[in-house]
Amino acid sequence: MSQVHTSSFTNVGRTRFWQRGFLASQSAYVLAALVVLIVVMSLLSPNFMTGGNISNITRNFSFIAIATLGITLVIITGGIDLSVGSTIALSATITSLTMNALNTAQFYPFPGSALAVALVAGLLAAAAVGLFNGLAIAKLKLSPFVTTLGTLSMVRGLVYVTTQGRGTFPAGPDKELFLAVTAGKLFDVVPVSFLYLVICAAVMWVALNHTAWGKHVFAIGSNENAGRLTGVNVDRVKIQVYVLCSVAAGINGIIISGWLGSAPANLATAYELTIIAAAVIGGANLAGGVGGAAGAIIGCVLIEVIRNGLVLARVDPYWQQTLVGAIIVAAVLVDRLRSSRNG
Amino acid sequence: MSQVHTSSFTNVGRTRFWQRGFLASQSAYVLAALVVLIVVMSLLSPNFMTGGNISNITRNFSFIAIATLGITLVIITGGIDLSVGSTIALSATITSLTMNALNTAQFYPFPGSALAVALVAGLLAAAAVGLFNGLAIAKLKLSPFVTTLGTLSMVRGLVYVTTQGRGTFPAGPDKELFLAVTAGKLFDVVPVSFLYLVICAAVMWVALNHTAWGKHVFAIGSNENAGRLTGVNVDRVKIQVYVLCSVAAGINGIIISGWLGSAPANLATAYELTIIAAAVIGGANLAGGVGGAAGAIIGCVLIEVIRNGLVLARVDPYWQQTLVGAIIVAAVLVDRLRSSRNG
Amino acid sequence: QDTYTFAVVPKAMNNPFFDLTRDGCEARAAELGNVTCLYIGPVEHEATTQAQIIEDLITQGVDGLAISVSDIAAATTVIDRATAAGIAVITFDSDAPDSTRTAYVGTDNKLFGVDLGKLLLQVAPDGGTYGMISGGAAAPNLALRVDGVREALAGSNWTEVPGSPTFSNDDIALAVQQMGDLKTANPDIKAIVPVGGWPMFAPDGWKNFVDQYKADVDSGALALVVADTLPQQLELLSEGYAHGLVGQRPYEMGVVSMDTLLSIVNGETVDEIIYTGNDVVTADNVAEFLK
Amino acid sequence: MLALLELTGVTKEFGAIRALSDVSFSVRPGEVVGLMGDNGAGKSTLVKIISGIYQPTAGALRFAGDHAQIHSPAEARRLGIETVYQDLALADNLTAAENIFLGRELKRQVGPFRFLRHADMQARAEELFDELKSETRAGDYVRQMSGGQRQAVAIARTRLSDAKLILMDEPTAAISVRQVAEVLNLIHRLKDAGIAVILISHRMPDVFAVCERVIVMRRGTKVADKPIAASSPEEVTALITGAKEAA
Amino acid sequence: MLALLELTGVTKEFGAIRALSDVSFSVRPGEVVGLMGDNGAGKSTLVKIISGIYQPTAGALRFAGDHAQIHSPAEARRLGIETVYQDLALADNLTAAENIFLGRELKRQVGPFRFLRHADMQARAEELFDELKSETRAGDYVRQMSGGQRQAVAIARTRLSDAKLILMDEPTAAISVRQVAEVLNLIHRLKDAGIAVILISHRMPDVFAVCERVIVMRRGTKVADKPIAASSPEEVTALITGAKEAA
Ligand SMILES: Nc1ncnc2c1ncn2[C@@H]1O[C@H](COP(=O)(O)OP(=O)(O)OP(=O)(O)O)[C@@H](O)[C@H]1O
Ligand SMILES: Nc1ncnc2c1ncn2[C@@H]1O[C@H](COP(=O)(O)OP(=O)(O)OP(=O)(O)O)[C@@H](O)[C@H]1O
Ligand SMILES: [Mg+2]
Ligand SMILES: [Mg+2]
Repeated sequence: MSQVHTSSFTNVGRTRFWQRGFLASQSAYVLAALVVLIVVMSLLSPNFMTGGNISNITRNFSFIAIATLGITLVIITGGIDLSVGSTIALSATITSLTMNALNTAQFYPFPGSALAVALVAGLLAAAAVGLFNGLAIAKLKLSPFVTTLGTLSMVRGLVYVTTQGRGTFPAGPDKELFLAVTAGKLFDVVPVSFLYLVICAAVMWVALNHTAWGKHVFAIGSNENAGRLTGVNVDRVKIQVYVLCSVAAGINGIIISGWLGSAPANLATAYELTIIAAAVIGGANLAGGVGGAAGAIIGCVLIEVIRNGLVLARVDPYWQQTLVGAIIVAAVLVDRLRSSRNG
Repeated sequence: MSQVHTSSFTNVGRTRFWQRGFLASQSAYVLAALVVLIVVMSLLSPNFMTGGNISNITRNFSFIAIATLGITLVIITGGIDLSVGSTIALSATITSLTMNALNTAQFYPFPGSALAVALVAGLLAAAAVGLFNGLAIAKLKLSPFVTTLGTLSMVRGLVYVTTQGRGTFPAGPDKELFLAVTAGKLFDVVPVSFLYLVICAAVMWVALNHTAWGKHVFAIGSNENAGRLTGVNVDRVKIQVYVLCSVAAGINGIIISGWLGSAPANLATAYELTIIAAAVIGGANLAGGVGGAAGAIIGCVLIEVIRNGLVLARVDPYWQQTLVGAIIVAAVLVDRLRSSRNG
Repeated sequence: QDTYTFAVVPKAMNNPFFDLTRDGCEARAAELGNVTCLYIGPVEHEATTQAQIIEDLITQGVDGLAISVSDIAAATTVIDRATAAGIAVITFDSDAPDSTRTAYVGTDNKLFGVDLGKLLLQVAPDGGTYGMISGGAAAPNLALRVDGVREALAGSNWTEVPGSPTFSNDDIALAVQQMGDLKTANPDIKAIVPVGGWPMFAPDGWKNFVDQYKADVDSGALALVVADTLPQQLELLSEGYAHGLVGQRPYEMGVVSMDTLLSIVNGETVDEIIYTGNDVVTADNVAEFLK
Repeated sequence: MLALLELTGVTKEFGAIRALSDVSFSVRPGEVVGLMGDNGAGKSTLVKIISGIYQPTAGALRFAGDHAQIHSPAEARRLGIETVYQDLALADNLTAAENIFLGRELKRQVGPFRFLRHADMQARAEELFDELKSETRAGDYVRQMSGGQRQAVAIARTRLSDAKLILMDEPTAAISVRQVAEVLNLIHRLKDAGIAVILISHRMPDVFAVCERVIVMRRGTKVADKPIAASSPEEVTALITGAKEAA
Repeated sequence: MLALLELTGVTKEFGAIRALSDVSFSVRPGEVVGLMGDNGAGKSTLVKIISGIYQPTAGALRFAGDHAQIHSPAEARRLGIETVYQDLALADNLTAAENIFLGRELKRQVGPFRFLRHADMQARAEELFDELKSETRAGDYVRQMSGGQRQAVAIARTRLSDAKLILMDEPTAAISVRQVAEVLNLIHRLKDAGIAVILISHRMPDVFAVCERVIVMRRGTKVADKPIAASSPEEVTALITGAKEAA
């Protein structure tokens, strides 16, 4: 895409392969750090590289990875969304409540219908949060941080209100189906949640790199004003991005609650910081204009590998939190390597 | 300070009083919103305007207000500090541990000596966190968000490690003195913590508006590069700002633990978001270059009035969280009024 | 006849455990007629917020307070302020023994831990290695339970694995993940003892975990002894997904708290320590708890 | 001939600053008008009002006979008004080619989806730079470009659509001798194609080389509006500095 | 006379782009040197190396006889090198006066503390703008200033200290006719005061009006370095565009 038209420029050399594209990005360097970490972890604990554990890790990071993809979009536009944790809980709760309500109402025209309605309800609830955020930020020009901090609190409050703080459990005729599509495993190995993640990431990659919309997302993050002046519908793109982010969080909420078989009211409390950390570690820049799907996933894997690895390495639990923090800082430190090499 | 030299400009009118200075700032508009809120709250609950409750409110917002002053400095430079909550816990813990250790060691050369040593130890521990943040951000050029997210986790982990998760409480010969200087009341009315706040705010106001250092803080936030190019020692100012922020959090930690008579290991968990929200509501701009001491305090008062008022009005606790979120968004919405009036 | 407002302050309102206390308190208040039960606390577990809410309640002039103490020293300070203001104060679920509270209503947490340990010995007398899952590292009652389990198992063939207990911070999803982590890190672990019900609050997550080791669980080679007896836990137990539960009686705590506070404001003397007792549930007696 | 753009009594205030007071003028299709004035005279503010960024405090605009108001830059673009902004309005994290095509990317329909034609855009951008004789590489990120290269990108951007009016706010400020000549050439070609141009520049010779008419602003008011032929650089300079009151 | 600034074999690479290759020249005290070249020729890169923003990939600098390297802009300022950057380097949220005095504020000692002398700085800034005949208000925030007003602030900044060398990267790009004359006047005065100036400009007449010597860059290399008297605008243009290889 950024093939340099060198023919006529005597002062332009060839860009070496490591100086461009993915290999020159923060994501690549963090990936390298991740590989090192995995090697260290497997040396520290013989159980790290077992099939069961890899499957656990895969499932665990899929839980937050789709939301991380969504928030990466928001971060690319220079925004932030602190309400993802609450949105995860909301969509899980609404899905579960809808399944219960349909069950009570004996609504079941055909197999899967209750589940379909419930999923739509859960995702619509999540989308509504995104729409609120997007409208407030794009139209009323409120600060994304404060707006989404407000929704963080509002949405969590609503979850408590609707369930009286108790949380809910999915139930009804489609419960087995619900568990299968959320917590099941493909060929008994690959968690389906991982499959969803791969699909979402692929779609996002194409959208960001090969559609006008993607360019607009980057343009807004790098100079919102320039976007506006060149006729980009900045407000619409921003609203879309916040809605997508909330829907992504909603998908994650449904997946988590399917796996848990429960939608506790405090589900995903404080996950927003982890999710944002994953996106930023993966190379998204909070100043806007930089980020990508691959990086988001790498960030999530890194955080989960640290968590899982420390437990497996039987590190004193009091020390774990300290180490997680230290390794997060170390992971972004490798990015300095890149900047100093690529000038 | 920005008196316009109009004499020779035919196209420049007089700036009306509401178009300049404090009255044209977000802080002023949020202050107006606060006044409205106070009126509403006192109508809703007869206990709101009682002396005891006003004293409670004053004390409660002082608990986070000094840290908010500190984080406002960081935000003005365009940075962020997520580790304040953990730092509050750290300084409280270290102070308390030191008092206990001196007590055990029977170190007590003169009255107040144990307290003095303990306070210095607690504040030094906090300053160390700030120094770490500042060095990583200014010298290694790491992202403030990730760095301080890392310290959030590391410092909290250390608090757990040092106390084995149990927390500590201040003890020893100076315990009474400790309680008096942190939780006491001046003339039996004004909480001393409020006095500290007023002093800190006044110093900050002078520093920001009447010293070169303050101008440098603003310059870094509005164009770091310009600061660097004009010979401002950007790195040093940044480090100072992060250290000050951590020390401010440390002071708050000591005050809170004095009032509680305890330093639980989970003290101030998740306070960072409230503190940042207070700063932003009070007019600090996360993009950098804007903010002030008065705004920070107004933001803290607003958040505490909401919390306290809802409890007193006996609003269903499950709705409280929702309302707090909504009011936060509404408070920044009034700022739109300002922008649309002042063009 | 005077009417009274008694506030019940839980550690965290997002914990379903306290919902039962609230239910008990409200039911009892309705029966008594002249008592209002005000259930309010911090949404998340944090000592300062709890103390601030108690201060607000003092300002409001409630007649009695029942507090599940978040941090002993912090609560002691504020409880002393409440009693100084002439308010009747008791603690429930989690105590602050050195404060001026009149009584404690709740579980004997040490004994609760000992019961958990004894139940493990009963379920799997052969011993082996075991791991525990706890909630917040700062919670004193959980620390007592952990001590109780260790005490009951001291001298037996059970040894604790390193890295135990893990702290789930009351995060249900994390607690289930930690079940898996414990088993993966210690493939030959013979028992897991969560000292709170967190992982089982996610019934399918729990089932997912157990299903991976179903044979071991069925044969008793992996013993699962868990704290708390919420309905979904009892279901799981009856379906063979656990070996035993030790339950507290949160509903009772709510009821007894109201009674105790009413007695205090009426000037009667009450016992300082009122244990509400534990329920030990195994496959044998689960049916009677389920109904 | 009917006026393409007509401003009547346009005033713009920013708080106490009256950046424009009561400015009226009109531009015919295919006319090249020079807009001159001291720094802070209000030229850029005028451009921003015409291109829909600011709404005037008072006064009205007519474009192509109707449209009393232009509400947004997107609307201005739709009406056929293209602008080279003084601050260039480039997205630093996109390449030159991506910036040029921002908001009107070339796309290929694949089923229901429309994907970017990267290579075509790249090629077209290179063509445009060649046309301007500019040493700007279409695939470079704008972030790392020199001042003149950035300006070339902003100018190239206006070449994509069939505009009716092109506003150029100091388009030659940062570019080198050779490209200045090309830009002036370009303006001549635009005029021949019937496209009106408003050129803001501090370079007297350039204005006198391509414009038919010159409008001079001073502290927010229009002090002169006359054909180039009837004026002289000296007179314009005097008007700009205020040595001469009006003409 | 000893050279004030001496560059030998300076090369700067950004990844694959070689912005400067093997550039050597020297500047004597009080000399006014014009630096010309096409867009992207490497002029600004050269300025940034002299003012300590970039470190050269290869080559050495000598200033006032010693100092092989200038490590930071602060160091350059200490050595007596002042710069008007092409992108101006202004802090938008400060006023014009505050920007001018940024990094060397006027202070009043009160006990152990030193407080700003707001009024004095304001007054001095107004003086500087008057001197430049610029319509810039010292108390206005830079954020709301016109392009030319911003440039005036950047130029005024260099007037505060006793510099030995002033680098001006297109200082007249955005300012109006009258102030251009003032800036050229200023350069004359600087020269008379023994201060050396490197002037980068795309405006041939300006360079020929004030410079004694002109250096022409083309794609990162120096293609000419000769006294103004021995050259002509036509020759320089040919050198810039590459029509003439070297001189
Ligand atoms: N930080 C950077 N990273 C990569 N390339 C750069 C960077 N800075 C400059 N360049 C490239 O180096 C070359 C020289 O740029 P420079 O800014 O020195 O040009 P210039 O002579 O000042 O041009 P102008 O007259 O347009 O200001 C250009 O091709 C530019 O794209
Ligand atoms: N957003 C704004 N807020 C306040 N004042 C403004 C704003 N924009 C412009 N101004 C003021 O309006 C006046 C006109 O500015 P404008 O940018 O139109 O000048 P200009 O004629 O383009 O000057 P230049 O030749 O320097 O580009 C100036 O005094 C400027 O300070
Ligand atoms: Mg302008
Ligand atoms: Mg340049």
